[in-house]
Amino acid sequence: MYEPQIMSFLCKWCTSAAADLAGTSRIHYASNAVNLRVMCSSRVDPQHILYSFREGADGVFIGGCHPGDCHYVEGNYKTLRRIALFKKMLPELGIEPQRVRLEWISAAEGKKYAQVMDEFTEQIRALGPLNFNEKALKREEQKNE
Amino acid sequence: MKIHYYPGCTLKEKTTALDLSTREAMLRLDVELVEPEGWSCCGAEYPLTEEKIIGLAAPARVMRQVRDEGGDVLITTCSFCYAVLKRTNYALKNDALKHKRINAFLKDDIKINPLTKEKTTGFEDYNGEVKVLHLLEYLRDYVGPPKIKSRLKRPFPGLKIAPYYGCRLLRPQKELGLDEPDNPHIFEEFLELMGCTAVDYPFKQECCGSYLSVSLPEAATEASYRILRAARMNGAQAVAVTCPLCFYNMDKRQDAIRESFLDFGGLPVLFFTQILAWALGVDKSALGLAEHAVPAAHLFEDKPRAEVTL
Amino acid sequence: MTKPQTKKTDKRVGLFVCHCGVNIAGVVDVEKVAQVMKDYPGVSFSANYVYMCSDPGQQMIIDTIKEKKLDSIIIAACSPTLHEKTFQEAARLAGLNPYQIEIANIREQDSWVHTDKDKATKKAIRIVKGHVEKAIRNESLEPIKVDVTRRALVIGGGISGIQAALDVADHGYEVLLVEKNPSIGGKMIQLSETFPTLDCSQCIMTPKMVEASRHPRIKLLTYHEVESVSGFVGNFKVRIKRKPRYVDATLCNLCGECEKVCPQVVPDEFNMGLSFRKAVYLPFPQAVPGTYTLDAANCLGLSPVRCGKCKDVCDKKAIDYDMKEKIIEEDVGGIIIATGYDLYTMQALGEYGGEKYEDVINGLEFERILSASGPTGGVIRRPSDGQVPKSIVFVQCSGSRDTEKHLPYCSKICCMYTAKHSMLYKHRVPDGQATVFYIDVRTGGKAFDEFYQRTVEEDKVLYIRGKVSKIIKEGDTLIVWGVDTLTGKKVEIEADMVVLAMAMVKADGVQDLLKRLKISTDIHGFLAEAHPKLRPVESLNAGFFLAGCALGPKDIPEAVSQASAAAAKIGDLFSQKELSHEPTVVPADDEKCSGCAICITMCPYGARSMDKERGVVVVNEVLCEGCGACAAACPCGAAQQRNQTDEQIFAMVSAMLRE
Amino acid sequence: MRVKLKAGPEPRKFIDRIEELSGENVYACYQCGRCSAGCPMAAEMDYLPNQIIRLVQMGLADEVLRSKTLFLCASCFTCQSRCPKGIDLARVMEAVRHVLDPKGKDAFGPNEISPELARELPQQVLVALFRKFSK
Repeated sequence: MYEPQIMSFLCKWCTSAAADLAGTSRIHYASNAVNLRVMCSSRVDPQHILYSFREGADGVFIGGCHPGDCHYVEGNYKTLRRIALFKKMLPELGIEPQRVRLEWISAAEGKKYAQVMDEFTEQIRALGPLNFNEKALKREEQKNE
Repeated sequence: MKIHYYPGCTLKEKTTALDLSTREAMLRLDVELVEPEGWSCCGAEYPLTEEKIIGLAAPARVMRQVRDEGGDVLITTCSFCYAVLKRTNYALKNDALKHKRINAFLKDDIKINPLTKEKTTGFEDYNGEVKVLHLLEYLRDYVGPPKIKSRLKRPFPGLKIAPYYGCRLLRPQKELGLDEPDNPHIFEEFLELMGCTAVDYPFKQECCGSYLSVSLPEAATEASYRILRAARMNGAQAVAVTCPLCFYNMDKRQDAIRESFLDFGGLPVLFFTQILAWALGVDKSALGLAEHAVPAAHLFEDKPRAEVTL
Repeated sequence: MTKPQTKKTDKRVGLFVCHCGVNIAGVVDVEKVAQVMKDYPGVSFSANYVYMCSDPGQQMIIDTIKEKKLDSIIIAACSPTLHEKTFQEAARLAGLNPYQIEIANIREQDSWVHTDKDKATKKAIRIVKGHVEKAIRNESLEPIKVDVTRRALVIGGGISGIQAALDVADHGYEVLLVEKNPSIGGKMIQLSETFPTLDCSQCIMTPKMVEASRHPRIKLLTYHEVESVSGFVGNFKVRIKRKPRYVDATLCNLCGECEKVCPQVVPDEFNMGLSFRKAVYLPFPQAVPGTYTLDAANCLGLSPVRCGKCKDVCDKKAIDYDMKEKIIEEDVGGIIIATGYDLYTMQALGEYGGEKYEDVINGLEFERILSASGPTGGVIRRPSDGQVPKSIVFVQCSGSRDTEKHLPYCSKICCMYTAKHSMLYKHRVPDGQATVFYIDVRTGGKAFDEFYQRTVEEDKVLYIRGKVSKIIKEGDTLIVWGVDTLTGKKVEIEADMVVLAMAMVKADGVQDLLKRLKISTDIHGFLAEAHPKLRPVESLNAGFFLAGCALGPKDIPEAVSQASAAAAKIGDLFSQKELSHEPTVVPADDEKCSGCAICITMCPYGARSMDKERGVVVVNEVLCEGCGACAAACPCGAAQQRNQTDEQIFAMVSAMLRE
Repeated sequence: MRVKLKAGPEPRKFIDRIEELSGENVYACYQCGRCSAGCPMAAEMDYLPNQIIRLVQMGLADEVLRSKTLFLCASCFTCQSRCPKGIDLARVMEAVRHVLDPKGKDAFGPNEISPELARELPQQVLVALFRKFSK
């Protein structure tokens, strides 16, 4: 079976804590994602996401605190705006916007975190491999022709 | 100016006083009321369960007709019609599923021209484009108090009128949005504009018993009695209503009320449009005062204000 | 997109993989992880051990750092929230900078959530590789140090503010107590007797007020308002507006002659509008400071030509029509916000007629009627005609617990004060009928339920379980439409007076101030605590502490406890020689900064500003909390978060994704 | 009087059906009784509006379906407008009426109106009444 690669950026205060809670609660879920902990979801630059795709990710997940719960007052609103705009750009690059997912998962929502991980993994599995570099190459070729 | 107007069944047959006075009054304000072609009954009661969603088709069809005739506003006076039309419109605008299901019903409509026998099909979806307004709202927001004031020929100095809202004008607030259900003003403001004194009493938004006057007359009798009594206790000389059913319960059935409650001395019930029409100078004979069970004609005796001032 | 340089580093990185008994080793092949990583570029040492956090485990780390001369270490173990501090401490003992420690979470986020050993091991290797790349690029950092101004500001002079100010002052620090009204005292001084002990509120409150005014370390600023606060924890600059009182408090001897001659009569706020005062007035007899205030909004005109009567009669020449508004600036190190609450407006509940019917009043109005110093001298009389009411209906949850139109929360104290109200009424009008409509009676508190039971059993107050729908008036009598849900009967009760236990809401007029201070509030406008359980009197904004009903409805002892707790937190702050601040902030690189100022708009703390002369952004690192929102927004790469630079993130991503 | 509360899915089915038909969450009700306190028809009812909700919450379908209250509700929405939880009781009443035996007798049918009365009544009353109380 095709195993997609997922890069996760998790905010330290909520979603990473939720991932820890899923652990202490021993909730099993798909192992396709590797997590990179950031202080706030607003630290995630669209460049980081694009870079992840280039480095072989088939999907990128960003987890932050629920609106109103941001440790840094309103970082998650910035993330929301940024990611929403960024997703509009993705089709131009030949990337399905569904490959990027932003979720608010609080420190108490270990179960939700596990569910979202399973769900997102299946979603990416259904989309198939991204082959970002091959696609980019092909586009270059077409341009040259 | 021509504006779409939905009289509803009752006004056409039984409560012509409301219809006539509305038309006459509006003419004095330069508004000609036109009915949407081929309108049907609105259904009187807004269906409250998903199972009865078909009930929304008739009012939706009326509003679609208004839109297709180029109208953007539809006014009504009957509270029942108002509630059904406005709530249907709200549902079509805010509930995607209802929008889909109702338009699925309406899609198969066939309209036949009675003269040419020509068939029209393939109507466009109705999306709640028409604004449904109660006449009170139209007067306040579209005609405006300054214009109305300038046309008044016979205001009612000092006449004490108790405005009666009942249920259908105010509730549910989210869908109707006419006024605060427990602190309404629009009717009072209208009456003050007419030169009357609006009587404040605690029963203005209580139910008159509605259709229970048929299935359980005693209950409606008591409900209506409590309203009339409170209005009288607070000094009202008449109650003003907007709804033919409230009128029926409080005017036509006032004899029954008096039989059950011997302390009650009687109180005339008026349509707000009769007050409007009279104040604007409409002839008394066009007010339909003969329809009243409780005599009300004596309230329309004021000397006309000198017409030369206009 | 910048590609990370495969940094040629001579840094020596060590890796310690923990088994955590079978917790990790049962799923992840820890030996393999350590083995594979041995050959990873930059890794100088790699080992695994059964319990890294145990004493021998820590000793092993310390010894290895020294022996192998490691510059940076990675502990692959449990979540950093558990043992990051432990390992940082161990590394510090070995002479390593704590910011050179990386924790790779292979337990909570790997071995505990996956069952396939092969996959879990592969995932562990990816995680560890990522952290190695980060560690290679980690800088040694030192906490940022700042001085502390040992002087506190307390905003709000109610019981919470007074208590907080007294406690801070008793700790030995100076305090500024700012109150917007002419006197301190807040809502508590308006109360009659307090539940469940029935001590007289004024009797227990006035000594505190006097103490606050006489304390050598408390500077009382009544009739003042905080305008703005700048700076940061330990070093705030506060701008405070002095509102003109038009009476010199130091000269006024309370003779009251001015009041006698003043022709302007206005409703008295202290008595909730149930009586009248003059435009020049003493808010209440025990007011602190004891001075008259001239209320300019109601004065006939601040000029001897217009009226001038008060000025004429003042022997002490205390009245000064030329007094002007003034802004004063003060330096403080910590701030306590205790701005209190207000009652929900009765206008919002049209069906109860509170705005229309004079005898439908709120709980605070009834407190004034009960109070010996109130408008009726403590005799219970109704506002409309001064008659002693023979029947009072009390309506609990007026506006509270209503998710649909009003406030969804429980106002917490109404059950108790309604019991008190009905009890006091029965004490004073023994033949009167007291009826309470309630949904639930909530009496969690010391001696609370006993008090409530006494109200019912001894004072024979009729409690009816049901919510009132409407109140109407017939003649002089109010009729309350309720229900007794216990018998299933709709009830109508005649009442001479109705007391509504109105919901408690955010204080009127402080929301703007809070916005200016960037103090976060909850959706109801109450102050938001840093953590609802573990940091209940702290704001998320460092240096701000919270107390009293500004945080949400509560009773007096709870407000006082919070005030003392907030004061203790101030003491905690002021007892430090200097403050440390996390150094993982986001500086701006002069060389790269284009001066676009996007990062300034991203910063919620005002840490970034424009150096207009040089056209670049400068950062006050003490204010930066290190969220990194600016770093993500910077188009030039000039804003790089320390130890989480873009380069580090790119390198981690590459290492984590590549096989 | 004693009722036996059934365990298992049976009572739940009735509750689910009412919630589905009405679109209202009957469990949102915390039984303050405000609906009953303001109901203009409460005096005539065997069960007060809040008790109808309570019976639905408990899954006591038979009790609810036998209640006279269902045919006393005039859909005046007074309860809805003051309910602290925003429950539209008129919808719940309508849902329960819908659940009543669909083939059963009309609660109120055309035969119960004399021709003289019919001539006098406003049309809307008849339409509304039959919509509410007949099959």
